[in-house]
Amino acid sequence: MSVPILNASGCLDALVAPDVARTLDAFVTKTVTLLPREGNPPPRIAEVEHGMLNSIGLQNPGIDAFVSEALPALAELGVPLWVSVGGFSAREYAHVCERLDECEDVTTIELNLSCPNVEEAAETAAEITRAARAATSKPLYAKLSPATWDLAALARAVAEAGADGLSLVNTIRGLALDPATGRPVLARGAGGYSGPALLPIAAACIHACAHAVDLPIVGMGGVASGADAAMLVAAGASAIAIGTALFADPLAAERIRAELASAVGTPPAADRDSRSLSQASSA
Amino acid sequence: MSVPILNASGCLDALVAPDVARTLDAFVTKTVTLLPREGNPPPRIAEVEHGMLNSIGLQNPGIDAFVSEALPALAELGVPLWVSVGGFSAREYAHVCERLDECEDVTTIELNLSCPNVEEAAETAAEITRAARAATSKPLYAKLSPATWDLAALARAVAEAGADGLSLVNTIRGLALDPATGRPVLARGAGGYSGPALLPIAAACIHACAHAVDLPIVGMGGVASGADAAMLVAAGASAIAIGTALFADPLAAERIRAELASAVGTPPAADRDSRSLSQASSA
Amino acid sequence: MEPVGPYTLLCLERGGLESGRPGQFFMLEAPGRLLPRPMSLCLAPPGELAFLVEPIGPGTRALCALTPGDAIHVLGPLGNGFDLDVERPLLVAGGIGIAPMPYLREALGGAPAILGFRSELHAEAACLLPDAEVVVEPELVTDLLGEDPGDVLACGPEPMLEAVRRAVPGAQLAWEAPMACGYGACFGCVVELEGRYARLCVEGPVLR
Amino acid sequence: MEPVGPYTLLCLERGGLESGRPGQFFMLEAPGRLLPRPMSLCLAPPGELAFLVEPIGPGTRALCALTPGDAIHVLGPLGNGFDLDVERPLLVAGGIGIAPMPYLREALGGAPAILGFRSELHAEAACLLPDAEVVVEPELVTDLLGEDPGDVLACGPEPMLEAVRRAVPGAQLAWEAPMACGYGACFGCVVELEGRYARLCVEGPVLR
Ligand SMILES: Cc1cc2nc3c(=O)[nH]c(=O)nc-3n(C[C@H](O)[C@H](O)[C@H](O)COP(=O)(O)OP(=O)(O)OC[C@H]3O[C@@H](n4cnc5c(N)ncnc54)[C@H](O)[C@@H]3O)c2cc1C
Ligand SMILES: Cc1cc2nc3c(=O)[nH]c(=O)nc-3n(C[C@H](O)[C@H](O)[C@H](O)COP(=O)(O)OP(=O)(O)OC[C@H]3O[C@@H](n4cnc5c(N)ncnc54)[C@H](O)[C@@H]3O)c2cc1C
Ligand SMILES: Cc1cc2nc3c(=O)[nH]c(=O)nc-3n(C[C@H](O)[C@H](O)[C@H](O)COP(=O)(O)O)c2cc1C
Ligand SMILES: Cc1cc2nc3c(=O)[nH]c(=O)nc-3n(C[C@H](O)[C@H](O)[C@H](O)COP(=O)(O)O)c2cc1C
Ligand code: FES
Ligand code: FES
Repeated sequence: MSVPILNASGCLDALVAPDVARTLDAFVTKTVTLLPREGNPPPRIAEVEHGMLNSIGLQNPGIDAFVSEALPALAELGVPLWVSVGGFSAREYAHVCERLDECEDVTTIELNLSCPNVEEAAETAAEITRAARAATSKPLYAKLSPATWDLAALARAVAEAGADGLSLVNTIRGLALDPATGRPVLARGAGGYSGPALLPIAAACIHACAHAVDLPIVGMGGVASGADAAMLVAAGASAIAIGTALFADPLAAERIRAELASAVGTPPAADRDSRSLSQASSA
Repeated sequence: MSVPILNASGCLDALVAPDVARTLDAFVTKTVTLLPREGNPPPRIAEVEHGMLNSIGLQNPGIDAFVSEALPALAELGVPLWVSVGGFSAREYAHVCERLDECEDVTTIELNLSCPNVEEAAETAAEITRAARAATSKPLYAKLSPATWDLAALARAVAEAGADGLSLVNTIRGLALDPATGRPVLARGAGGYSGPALLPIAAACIHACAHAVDLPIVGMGGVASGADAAMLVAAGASAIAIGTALFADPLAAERIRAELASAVGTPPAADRDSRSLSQASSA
Repeated sequence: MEPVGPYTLLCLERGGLESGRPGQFFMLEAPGRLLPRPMSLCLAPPGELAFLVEPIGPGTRALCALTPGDAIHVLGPLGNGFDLDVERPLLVAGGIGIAPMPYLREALGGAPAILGFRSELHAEAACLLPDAEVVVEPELVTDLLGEDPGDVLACGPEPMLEAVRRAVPGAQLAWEAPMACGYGACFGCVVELEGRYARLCVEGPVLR
Repeated sequence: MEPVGPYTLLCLERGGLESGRPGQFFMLEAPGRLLPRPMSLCLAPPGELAFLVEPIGPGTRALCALTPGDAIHVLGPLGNGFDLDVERPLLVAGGIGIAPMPYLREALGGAPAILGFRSELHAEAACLLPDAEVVVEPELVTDLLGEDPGDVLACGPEPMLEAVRRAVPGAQLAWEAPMACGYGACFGCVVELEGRYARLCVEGPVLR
């Protein structure tokens, strides 16, 4: 099975780890907003039993610095470039898309319509997609949240508004409390829940949308093995993005690609390329 | 810590397992609808890595048979009785609530506004709550879905419509595919995802609603230990319901009550009262 | 822990548990898995309960990987077993369907048996039921039933049970279904029975 | 695997890994946990990498429970270590902050050290740094710094590092923060640095 493998937005910095970025069929940037953002105060991450929580809060340099500083360096990687775009109003999304529309090196724009860690725009996902559509002729992927009662209807609405594809799914809101104090572990309170626990949720979302609209789908949420990736492909994804799994294994994309190619659905744990106590080596 | 412990709706049949029901501070029935329902075809359940999926589809005898046959038998258990009510329109909910309003043995009505396994009513949760409110003076708990973008707003709406409490959370839609065939394991396709993976999601929902409305909250979703229960209480729940954990351990309520009382947040695995290979015994 | 052909015989100390009626089952904790797994009682030596387990997935593999001294949760006996009030019992089993037969034969004070397996390796499990007639695919147990097989008590894969039912309409058949709880709590294990969905763990697993 | 007071010294075969500069860290897979855990290199004997681990939570407990022959993923060396170009080095460590010091002292060709611990049991770890001055709470490492402590290189709990910074403004300090990736991917490990949030794994862990 040959399926394009991307990183999930916010889960890789290609400029710090170019070798990792080169293992991907396309690199997706962390979400870029109109203005620079420092993001949320730490602690921003917490491991929970079956996944992790994050409340990064879209820390990014803003579209101006992104275009003038990051983009030229990213272009040199020789990896197709997707830019994730966020905002706090349809106008902001449109402004950022307009800027990116002029950038030759950007192959695709992913609209982050679903970050659980910031206040959201008042407009609907479809309205934002429509505004972005008017601002750029680049391929537009709408990234949606699993915390949506009728996701198929939302998928139809963003398709109607001009999306060329869907990215499914973003994190879902989760909370961890310190057992000793009863207070949230993350400074912001709740965060976005990602990792293994998300896989069946992602599969259901992809399945529902694949039946509702005729758009390509980048599937993500808890993918850590070829078997996981194959599951999302069977659910209807035509490409796979890897997020949380990259933290423990920067070479996850290559490993998962190999596992998919060998097409044997072995369970994740058995697939791990690991080092013995008597043989540590760098990943 | 002394917290009332209930079963989660659909996760215990008190007539088949009366001793288990007597371990609870209140017994919650499986959701009852106006007309009898056979439910969805099997397979209806599947274990996944961090939880399980079900697509029971509200199999129940309908309100008439429930009131004439099940209710008298349930009343004899001597356990406070909550009846979960479902429907396919606000009128149906109201009809069922009206019938239950006459039943002395029913202490509380829980409105299941969030079953992922059946087609839902066209009305909003608030409209259904309002119709139910008009039909009964019994305490009304609104059971909501975590697949809701702005759950705090929904909580305010059902509070406004007359709900006396909230039950948080129902399952979230999940899908498992057979790796060999790529086809859904459950006959209906997707199902409701419950169990450990749900805990941080439930905590976030409870936390958000506890800050939004001044209503008591029955917390549920992945609770399997005293530490899990304490987490949902810290998030804002005033009572706890146990679902999936009852399947592996029918005495989970007593165990969790004891763990809460000893107030030491030990991890679930260590808490299990288990039998050694050289000492099997009935739970 | 004893291999029996490709299966594993798992012996647990009985503690306070009853052994129940043949055909009843127990829910066994499968270490590392969320849900317990239903297993028919295979043998009930004094002070013990023994289960024959076929490792076909994560739960049964975890059970087969138990080592002496390990502790697991056990719940049971559950469900309705075989009706032992029969005149001319004939035990019929396919594959892992042999599991309840040793305990059943003991309770009946002996009975003839026909066993079917999909390979010679699987057929090694026939040692649990000495003197049984054994067939290996492509031969089928139903090929040996004959005209008047008597009171058939059967356990095995669905197609086998369907074939036995066609051949012997009154046979007692022990069915399987995925189960989450085993004690009527989840409504997950339903089978169609006279036009309605019945919980196999409550109304079965032995059905006529 | 060797206990050192309440800590465990974990020795891994080095394979193809570099040992890096003192103060750099490695991400170690913690068996059974989703995310790896950052650990400073403690010692680099030929062919090995040794880490000193304090079991304070699920990840560090899993690491301390490793047994010889177990295999774990290791990524590193990562981050920025200590600047070794100093004239009068003085090592200052509190608690598990002793971890990077043995390798640091070796790289410096020796240096005086002040170690603080919260109990006599913890202080047993001082054996990793012979000849160091050792204080146990309520006495604090800063009590021993004196007027002109030289070029301080420190590692320890946040309050200790803050106190050292106040006492010795130019000190090199090795900080900690929860890390998901350790290589700049997640933006989870930020600390406030000159009014902005900087990734500690990229710009640290050693900061001035
Ligand atoms: C009343 C009863 C008694 C049983 N007694 C025994 C016994 O004595 N020995 C024994 O080895 N097994 C017995 N089983 C079957 C056993 O419970 C299942 O094989 C086991 O639950 C599978 O779990 P798993 O995690 O290993 O595999 P899973 O991953 O759950 O399943 C592997 C494959 O088997 C299928 N499957 C799973 N459960 C069942 C089922 N119950 N029926 C049919 N197909 C299924 C799945 O669809 C999948 O394709 C019994 C089942 C029931 C209901
Ligand atoms: C660059 C770096 C180098 C490190 N070197 C070592 C080392 O050599 N030896 C060693 O034992 N530890 C070291 N640590 C700390 C170690 O990584 C953490 O103790 C570990 O990740 C905790 O994981 P856990 O699952 O055991 O506990 P958790 O459950 O994650 O944490 C237990 C408690 O410690 C707190 N905590 C978790 N991580 C950190 C952290 N990084 N800083 C401060 N508090 C934290 C949590 O909030 C919680 O209260 C280092 C950390 C960093 C960032
Ligand atoms: C630390 C972290 C930061 C993330 N940042 C972003 C982001 O900036 N924009 C975005 O669209 N999604 C972001 N996500 C969500 C991921 O892109 C992905 O949708 C989600 O994590 C599910 O995939 P996974 O389970 O493989 O991680 C982030 C996730 C994590 C864990
Ligand atoms: C098998 C099964 C059946 C369920 N049936 C119902 C139901 O009839 N009505 C309802 O409101 N919730 C139903 N639920 C949802 C539970 O009440 C509960 O909200 C959910 O499972 C989360 O809790 P848990 O993780 O402890 O199981 C069902 C859940 C399961 C697993
Ligand atoms: S297995 Fe739960 S009702 Fe039968
Ligand atoms: S730990 Fe991920 S960016 Fe530093």
